[in-house]
Amino acid sequence: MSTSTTSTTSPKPERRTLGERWADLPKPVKIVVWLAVALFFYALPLLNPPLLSTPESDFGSVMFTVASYALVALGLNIVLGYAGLLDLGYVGFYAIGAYTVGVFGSLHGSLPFWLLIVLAVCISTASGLLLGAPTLRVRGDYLAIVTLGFGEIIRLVALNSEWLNQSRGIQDIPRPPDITIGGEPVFEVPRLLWDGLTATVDLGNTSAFLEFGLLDGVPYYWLALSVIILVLLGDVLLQDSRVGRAWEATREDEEAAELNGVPTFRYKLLAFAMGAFIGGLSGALFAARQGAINPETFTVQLSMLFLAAVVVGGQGNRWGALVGAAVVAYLPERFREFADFRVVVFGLLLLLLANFRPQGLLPPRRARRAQRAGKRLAELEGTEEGARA
Amino acid sequence: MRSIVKLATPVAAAALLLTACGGTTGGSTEEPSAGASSGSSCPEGLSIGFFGALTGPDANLGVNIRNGVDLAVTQHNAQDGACQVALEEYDSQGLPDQATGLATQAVRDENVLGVVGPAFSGESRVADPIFAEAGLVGITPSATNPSLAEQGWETFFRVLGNDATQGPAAASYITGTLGKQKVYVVDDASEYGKGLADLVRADLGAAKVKDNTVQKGQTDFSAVVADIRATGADAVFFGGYYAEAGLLAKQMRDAGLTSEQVAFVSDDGAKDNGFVTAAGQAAAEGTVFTCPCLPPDQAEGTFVQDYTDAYGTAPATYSAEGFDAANILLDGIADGSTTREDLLEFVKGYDEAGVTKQLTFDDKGEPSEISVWAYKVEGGQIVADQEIPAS
Amino acid sequence: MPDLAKDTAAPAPGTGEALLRLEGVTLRFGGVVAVNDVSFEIRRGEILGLIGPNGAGKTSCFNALTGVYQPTSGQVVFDGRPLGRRKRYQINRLGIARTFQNIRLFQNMTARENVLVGADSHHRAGVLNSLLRLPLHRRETAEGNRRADELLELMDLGHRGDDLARNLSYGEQRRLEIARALATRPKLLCLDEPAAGFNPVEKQRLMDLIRRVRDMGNTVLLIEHDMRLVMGVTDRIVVLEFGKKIAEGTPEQIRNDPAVIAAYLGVDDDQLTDEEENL
Amino acid sequence: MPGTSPPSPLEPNRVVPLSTFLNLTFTGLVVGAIYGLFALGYTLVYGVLRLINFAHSEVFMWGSFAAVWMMTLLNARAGSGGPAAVLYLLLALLAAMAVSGAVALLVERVAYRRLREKKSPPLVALISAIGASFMLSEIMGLRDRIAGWLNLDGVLGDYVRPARENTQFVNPLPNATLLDVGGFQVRSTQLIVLVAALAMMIALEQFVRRSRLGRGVRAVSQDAEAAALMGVDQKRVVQLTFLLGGLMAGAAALLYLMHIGVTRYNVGFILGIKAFTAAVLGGIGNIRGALLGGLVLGLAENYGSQLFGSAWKDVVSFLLLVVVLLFRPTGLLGESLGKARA
Repeated sequence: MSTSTTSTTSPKPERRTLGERWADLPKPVKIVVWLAVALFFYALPLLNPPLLSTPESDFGSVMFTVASYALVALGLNIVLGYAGLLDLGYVGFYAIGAYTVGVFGSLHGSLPFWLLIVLAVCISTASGLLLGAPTLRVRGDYLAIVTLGFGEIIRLVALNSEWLNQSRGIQDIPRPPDITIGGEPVFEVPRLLWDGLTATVDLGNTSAFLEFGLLDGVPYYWLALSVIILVLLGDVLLQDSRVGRAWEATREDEEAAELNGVPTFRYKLLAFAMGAFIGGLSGALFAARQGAINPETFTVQLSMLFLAAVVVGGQGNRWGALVGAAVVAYLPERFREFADFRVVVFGLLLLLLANFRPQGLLPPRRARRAQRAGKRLAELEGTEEGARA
Repeated sequence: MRSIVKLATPVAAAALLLTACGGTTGGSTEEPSAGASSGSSCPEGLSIGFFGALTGPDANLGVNIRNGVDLAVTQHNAQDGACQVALEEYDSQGLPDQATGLATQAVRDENVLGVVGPAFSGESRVADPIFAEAGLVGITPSATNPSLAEQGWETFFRVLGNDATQGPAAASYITGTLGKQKVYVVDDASEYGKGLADLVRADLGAAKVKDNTVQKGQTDFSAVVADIRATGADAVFFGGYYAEAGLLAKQMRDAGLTSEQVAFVSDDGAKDNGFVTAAGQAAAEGTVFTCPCLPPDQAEGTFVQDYTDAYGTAPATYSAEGFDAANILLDGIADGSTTREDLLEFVKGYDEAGVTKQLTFDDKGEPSEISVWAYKVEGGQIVADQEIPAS
Repeated sequence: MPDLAKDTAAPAPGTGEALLRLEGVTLRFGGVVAVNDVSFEIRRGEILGLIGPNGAGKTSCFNALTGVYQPTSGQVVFDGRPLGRRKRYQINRLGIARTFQNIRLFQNMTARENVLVGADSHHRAGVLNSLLRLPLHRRETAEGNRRADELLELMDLGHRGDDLARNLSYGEQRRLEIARALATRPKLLCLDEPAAGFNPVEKQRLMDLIRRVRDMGNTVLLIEHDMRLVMGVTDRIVVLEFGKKIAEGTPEQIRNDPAVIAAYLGVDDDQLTDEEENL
Repeated sequence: MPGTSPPSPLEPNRVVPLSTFLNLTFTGLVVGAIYGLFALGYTLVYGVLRLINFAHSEVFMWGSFAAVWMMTLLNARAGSGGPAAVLYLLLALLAAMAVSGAVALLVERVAYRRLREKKSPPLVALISAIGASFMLSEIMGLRDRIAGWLNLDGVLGDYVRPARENTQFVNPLPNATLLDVGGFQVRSTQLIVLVAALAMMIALEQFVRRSRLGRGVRAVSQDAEAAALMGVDQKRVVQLTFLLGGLMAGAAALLYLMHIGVTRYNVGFILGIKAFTAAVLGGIGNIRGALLGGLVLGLAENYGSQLFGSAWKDVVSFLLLVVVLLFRPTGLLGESLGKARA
């Protein structure tokens, strides 16, 4: 998968941190490690590890939810973390993706699944462009409010228009097609059953590769995880390119970027559209897994959760976004007994993070680099300044 | 190094145990109970589930139902010492997106033989297909959307009349009993409220003067009130829940539309003390609710007293339905239906008197005997008025 | 480096052909006229100084010709084409690059990335090219990196490429801004008080640098307070006062121009002493 | 279908009678005046700090509960009337203003001060305020649990339960019909709400315009640095700004309760967006603009409801917000607390 994730980082003179030691590993080793990590995540819902597993809700289904949040967080991270645009209505794109699949797959059509996905991302991207083209010219904090309004308008339109079936929502949304050989799954993977620290392989309780059934969330999780890996790969490639630099420059100093030849508006619009693309994709997967959607799901509160995922994890850091999504989607499921308090806890988390750690749990590359370089500078300062004077 | 060892231990254990388990392909760990309890046909560890909102904004209804279910389980366990049944709670917060994982969890837990719920129509659409696929019986005490019974889910049952029975009754009550000719129909755009209001609209025919739709959570209804006044309506039917119903009633009365001039009629979703709270006692007075439910004092036995003793409040909306639904499942288990298949068959053939009605189902899972009652607010209390004859 | 300075002490004047022409440019903000009917030209290959007392409209003038402000009336013609209502980045792509009086680097990007952003202005690889690492992307990345290396080297920043801009010293940051501007391959490089806050040694080095940039074929517009620096490095000078042009000519002519002396009388001394003290 | 009024997607075309139009106008103005009063908090804070105080909605919500609790404490009876009723309402007003003011100061202290001192970017402040807003609203929604932990459930039963449901405000003033002309009605409560809201706003405007403290607010909002140089204590000005916004939100909360009758823990969110829309509509940072924006929004909502059906009421106000931000981001009267600069 991510062969080039860190390969572009140039070697540093000092080799103290783990990250730098990692950067110096030979490429094949890195690939092996990455593959192992990916394999672990694919197997996670089947490993069902005691402390991680969710006791009150199906672990595979929860992992799918986590994965769909993670996908959303990656998309919002492009908008918020890279381009610095606060989008409080991101749920709108999620809803558009989900509704596209529902409308053309069940309510007003029966297009094949993969075409639905393509259609969903096309429509949500187009809506991102349509929303962004006029609104990205307004000031940053106004943009937040405009997008908040947009998200609500999408929900209210779904709720109130006859054509979208109003509050009844849409049912019988097509599932992804199975991948089978002669009607049989390619292979089946058993689950582990845990009793304390001993595990048993439960051969009767398997997940089939690849059958998208109602009773097993794991194949959907695999699908979502694969999409995440693809998006991550794209994210890595894009950030280390002209496009990524332009986003970063725009966020740093819009006027200076513009005067150095960066068409900032176009790049902001691009970020917005890419965010909409990924949001729509995630919504489409959500609808396919859920089988039935209704407008209740796509509230502003969900937008705020998405935002919390990115902010908690660390804006501008894709791994941070993933961690944040896991925190936001997984912890409430793991600790369902505290479900009543999750909004309070998120509020507190946002408040504390904004005040004491605005860069999030996993600060972006630039903030870490800044710390490191700052430290080095402090060491060198005496000599260098002395030489200058 | 150490970490590798740690990791290896459980895996090695897994390999050892692999053969032991491999024998029982089919995988179910349903070993006959090793007989801790005295000889009964009921294996140990069985449970029934409750599926609905216990936390979050919609928790109120869910807790009402859960208490009813809980009361049934407690009474069962006290009476039948030999067959103890546990209650598993699946707190969906009323959100369809939470329902998937919870329903899958319920289905995967083989000790769960039947479920009371899901409580709402939205989550039912997500959870019921999963129950149907797994053959797990689900009896809803509160989801009244008629289309739920039309999906071909063999495991779907409900212990209360759907909106299709209530709608015509409400319409005939308004035009017949109340003698109103100009009815203004408002709904709250929810699946329940809109669905019911549409049925009322259809049955009112020419007696309907105008439609309007508000939103859940809306608080200012001045535009609706102005419109009601403009149409000269003599009755308003509101399809939806008590929060908005109460506010609409209050603002109508505040604007000088008295209950003599314009009657206010609403549904079982609004039949809650929360309505009186929202409207205030004066504005609530005289409001009529239709409900496919028997008044509690019509109920057999000591349910109201027992419930009040156990939870410190009188049974509220859908508590009795929850109690009834749970009792159907518990009766089945006590009767020896200790697999999902058996219990499903048992429920299909059930025919006993419950607290709310004679409990028996048609082939779609709808209750066979439904009586719709009208209730009235009198002196700040919701009291039974009369049974609405089937039209 | 000081040696180089002596060689180019008497620079050849511009070739005479105008690269940029201000034609009666007026800038008005509300009731205030910041620039009043100013016309002058910058010739290909020269270093032109734009001077004037504080508030004379230098920076406003500068902003008009880099596209930050639209002139209220009059026009700016660059390379034979009026700037018109072009967007700022389009003006940059026409070939005008600038630095800022108060440094405006992308502080959280490395020095190299700062230069790369400049170099990217002539690149065309978009999302698809970047995602698929198509040949265009690879070619441009290689080209951009080569250019960044050259420019960092030129600005004496070769060893600082991987450091964040915010961690560079003040002088390094000023030089990095010039490198970033040069990376956009400008025909005209506009420097807004590049020597502000420099000590005499650094100023000398800057003068050398400016000459070197010119010798590479660039045209340079320089706004500067420090008379010595301006007199020492420019080929021609335009003097503004109260938004109007009061003089234009070689440093020698300007030095002896009575209007300029009048404008700077009393003011200049203060400024000079101020600056001395600041050092 | 006669084409006298714009076609509506939901309702058959009808001519709206004059009395209905007047009713819509009057009630729209009543709600609009409440929006305007609520919007002052957004406008003042934006004027001084250039930040959107996302937590202002919860300042309002806490004020509304203070008023409800005061009535519970006084054991008021609905419509009892007499001088006691006026006294009760004044006490509720004081309680609402005090609590809202205190919560507003708390928000300033907890969510903003540290960030202001660090000169954090506005997005961080917005996120901080969103966090504070979540907490404030959820604490109210969980007040039964919190009382349970503190073993105060028995004492506070009437105040904390049901925590997530509508809580009723007992209005001791009777509601009389003052005017009834062919179906157009003016009720006493509505008139009181409208007049009181306008009076509060005029009072605030005069305070900011004429008092020394108010001049400080204006000075900071026009040019913070110059004001600091002239010796204006910026920290105190910011506190004063939050306090003033909070007091007005408290007053708005009481008037809202008189008009609507109930509150709940999440009442602030949607109303807050409406009030913010009002502030932007009139020109954020502009006190008169808040009033104008509120009134325009109230009317637009009511007319929109009549035209398209009540279901589209919120869509109308969101669209209005989006359109204003896009085409006239400085609002109807222009921004700035001091003087309108377009």
